Amino acid sequence: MEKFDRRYIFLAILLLVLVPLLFPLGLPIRVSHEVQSAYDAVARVPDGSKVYFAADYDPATMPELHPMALAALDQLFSKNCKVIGACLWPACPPLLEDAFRRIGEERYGKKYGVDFVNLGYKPGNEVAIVSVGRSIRATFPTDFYGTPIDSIEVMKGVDSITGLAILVNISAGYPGTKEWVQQVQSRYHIELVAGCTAVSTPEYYPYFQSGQLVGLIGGMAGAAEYEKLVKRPGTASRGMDAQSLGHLALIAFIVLGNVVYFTSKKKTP
Amino acid sequence: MKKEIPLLITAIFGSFMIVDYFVPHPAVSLVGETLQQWAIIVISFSYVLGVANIARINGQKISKRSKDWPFAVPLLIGLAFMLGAGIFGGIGEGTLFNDFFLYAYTPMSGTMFSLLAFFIASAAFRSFRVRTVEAGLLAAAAIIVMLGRVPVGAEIWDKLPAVSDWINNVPQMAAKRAIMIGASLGAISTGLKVILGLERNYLGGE
Amino acid sequence: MLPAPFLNTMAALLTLAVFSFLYKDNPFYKVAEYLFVGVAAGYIVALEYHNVIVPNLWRPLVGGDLKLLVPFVLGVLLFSRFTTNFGWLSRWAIGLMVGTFSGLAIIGFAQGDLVAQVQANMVPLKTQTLLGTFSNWVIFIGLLSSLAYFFFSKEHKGALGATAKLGIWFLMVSFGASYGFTVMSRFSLLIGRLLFLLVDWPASFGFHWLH
Amino acid sequence: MRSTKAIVLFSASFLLLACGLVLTAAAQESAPAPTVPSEGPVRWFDLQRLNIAIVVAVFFILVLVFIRQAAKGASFFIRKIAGLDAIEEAIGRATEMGKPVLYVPGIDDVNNIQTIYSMVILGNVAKLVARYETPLIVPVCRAFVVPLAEETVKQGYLDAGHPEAYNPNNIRYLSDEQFAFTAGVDGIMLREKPAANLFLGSFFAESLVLAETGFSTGAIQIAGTANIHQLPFFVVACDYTLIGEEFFAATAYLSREAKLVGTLRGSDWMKIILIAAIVTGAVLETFGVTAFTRWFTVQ
Repeated sequence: MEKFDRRYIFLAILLLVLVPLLFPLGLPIRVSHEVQSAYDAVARVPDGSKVYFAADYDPATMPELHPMALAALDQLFSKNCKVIGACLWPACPPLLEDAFRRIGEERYGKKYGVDFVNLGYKPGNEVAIVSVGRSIRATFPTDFYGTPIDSIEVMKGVDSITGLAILVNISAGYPGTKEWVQQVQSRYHIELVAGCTAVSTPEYYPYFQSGQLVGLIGGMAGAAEYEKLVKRPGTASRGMDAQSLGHLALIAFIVLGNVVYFTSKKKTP
Repeated sequence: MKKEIPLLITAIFGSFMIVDYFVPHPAVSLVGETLQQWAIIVISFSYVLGVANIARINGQKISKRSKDWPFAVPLLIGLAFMLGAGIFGGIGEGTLFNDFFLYAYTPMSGTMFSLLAFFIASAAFRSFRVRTVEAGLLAAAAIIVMLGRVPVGAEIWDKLPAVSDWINNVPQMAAKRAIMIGASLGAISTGLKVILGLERNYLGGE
Repeated sequence: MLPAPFLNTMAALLTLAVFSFLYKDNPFYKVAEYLFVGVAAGYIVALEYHNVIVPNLWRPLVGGDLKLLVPFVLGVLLFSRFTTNFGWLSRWAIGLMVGTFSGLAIIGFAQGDLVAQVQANMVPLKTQTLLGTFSNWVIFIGLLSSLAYFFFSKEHKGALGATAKLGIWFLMVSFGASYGFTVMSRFSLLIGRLLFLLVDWPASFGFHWLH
Repeated sequence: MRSTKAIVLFSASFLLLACGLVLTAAAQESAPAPTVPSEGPVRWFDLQRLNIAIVVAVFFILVLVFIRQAAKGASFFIRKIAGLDAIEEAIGRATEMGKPVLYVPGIDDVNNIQTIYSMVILGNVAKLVARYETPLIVPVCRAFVVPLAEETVKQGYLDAGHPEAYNPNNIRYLSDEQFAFTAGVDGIMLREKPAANLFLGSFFAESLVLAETGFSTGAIQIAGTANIHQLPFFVVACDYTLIGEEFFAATAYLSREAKLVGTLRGSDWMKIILIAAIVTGAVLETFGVTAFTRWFTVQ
């Protein structure tokens, strides 16, 4: 088994992902229960109300999470919600900035400071989270660009997170959805919709079943389903054909690997 | 002095975080908020310390010409450039700092992890062996969930996404909940031992 | 703001340098790897400066909030680790951080993971629908048998042994699901990078060949 | 004598649980259940969080009592951890074949509790290996962990009575960067062909790469980590895997340290109480009685 050159496998994977990107198969995307609940939870938020958008991800997880952030902001801005965005991951503020520009400004013509604000990054993980729960103003005295909070219109009258309509969290790991559930969701009484990488999705199903999460958007598949609900197919939907072939390849490798293993086991003592 | 004061600080800060949860008194809440603001500042300094450490280790690597020392040069250049561009040039959109974040940091970080798609495939072929009942259950659940989550699964059998959803929401959820309860008992007991000073390795070891 | 074609080409070259590791570990990959560690380190400190040290510490401190001298001094003490004999001074700051996190962990895990999850598993064992009842039984048995597997004060024999065996089977199904989800995550990353090379890079030269 | 004390303890904690039920039910009935902590008269205790306070208090009592008993010399039974037998077996096979043993203590730093617990198992492995002069290679990913690992292995060889067999340059600091470290360990596996690979500690995305290369060299592999998301990759490629809490229990089993044994015992007792609560709640729910379940509501 050792002499087998695994670079053939690498080549196979590259082709299986490349081909559907060039020639899309266009397989239909079906919406799962957890993603539908997320969409419905955001839809229930009264139009024009203020919401907290906790963006906790980084470039490495962009392919899964950035489409989710764009789709969620699309739904929020289509309801004229005022979005207060902040990050607990150091590499996230520029990504949030990009999402606000493409959806807020370019698509819905929203104005910075009036309809949305980017509060930038704070370290402290759980400490920052519970501190935001108690008082957003104390935790973020200025926004990402250094402007004091008091002079930002959308922040007027905003202090504890309890006063906001919903908390949408896009989470790549630690700190993320688990810490928001543990430190803020029930302690400060706010509904929590979570979008996360496929890797961490299985761990959050207990929170979804218990109602601590009112919606769970898992991985690129979740993002593609959400894009379908928001009727804005983006990079997630485009990637799903490649995911289909990728997964089929993985299953084939597992089955083949075992067949080879068990047949060769009989020959060698 | 060397151990007693840090242990006292740990006990005070730790127990206060607990009191702050149970006592809704405004005075307690104010003190709690202050301590949390202080913690955010100290944690921020610990990041700066971590980076200072990276700079020190790689500086020594170059001065002592140890293994792979030439590669420490681009490391220090990258560090100095981003630090200087960020602090003096600002970090918002349109700055040099933001450019190099989006077009140097992002591609390297994203590509580094995308290598895993290749590694997981070769690992699946070369080391995913179903030798026991347990491994068989794992493989079966993996295959069903993999197919159920992607569009092609529904093409193979239209009930597959529903079966995959059921596995995720019921048996898988129950087992993860058991792990979660076990882990929470571990975390709570460790937190208690740290606050009471029974667990001191973070002092000795550091 | 540097011109887009230059920036995108730099990004594409760095992407290819990292991908070259698949063929063989080589100097291009090593340069990209070490450059990445350096850029990430410089990035974090610049961000800490702009998003914490200035707004949360320097501005209020200068504005008269002298309480902030305490975290400032503790933070500076952290750097005593670089000295040979004053390293213990850094333990004060470490004590503060470890204490705060321990306190928050106890509360977070107790109410978010322990009590809430125990309550959520008190499911009625008979519901209107057959599937509902069956699912609730599976949740009920699944949790109890998985917990039995993590029981260490008694030998896994007899009834406890059988329950623990059922528990490990439930755990294996959950690991299988995690394996499947992880595959999706890893492929998403690769798809993201290929989309960059196929679409964004040529687009920066004004060449939009893929819809 | 010990069992009566346990029964007294158990009933005391259940009594606490019961009276908590009455207290909160009374409190909830009288005060309207405010969704937002009401301004009202300044209360010194948030009665809606009494259930959390009681559950945490009960667990604290259990853990502290058992730690004190363990410290006073009470010996508590801990079931045999199959993973530990597998480690001894793997070392035995490595010595037969005269090949080295590879031990990777995770890639995290000393502030992660799993790295500290991994040192306990490493010390034990060093003791086993010392008797047979089988080389023990320990690649390390964090600078701070190097002195810890050196100290642990040296102590292991000393305890086995073979201090001279300890070889310091087998404790190898490879790199701080995740994938550079992984490439380094793969290199050791392919070049020095250890017959037993032990991966015990905090691992992340590199786990599947290590396990794959190790599998291809035909070595016996035993892994253990509390990072749940990495367990699937270890389970499919390794001969035995210590799952989450089992990894912690293994350190308690080996070290017999009062803190670890006491906590383990306290956690087991708490699991009994929680299972009893879940069964009670589920049965009552089946018959439509929701008061007991509502007591556990988190406000």
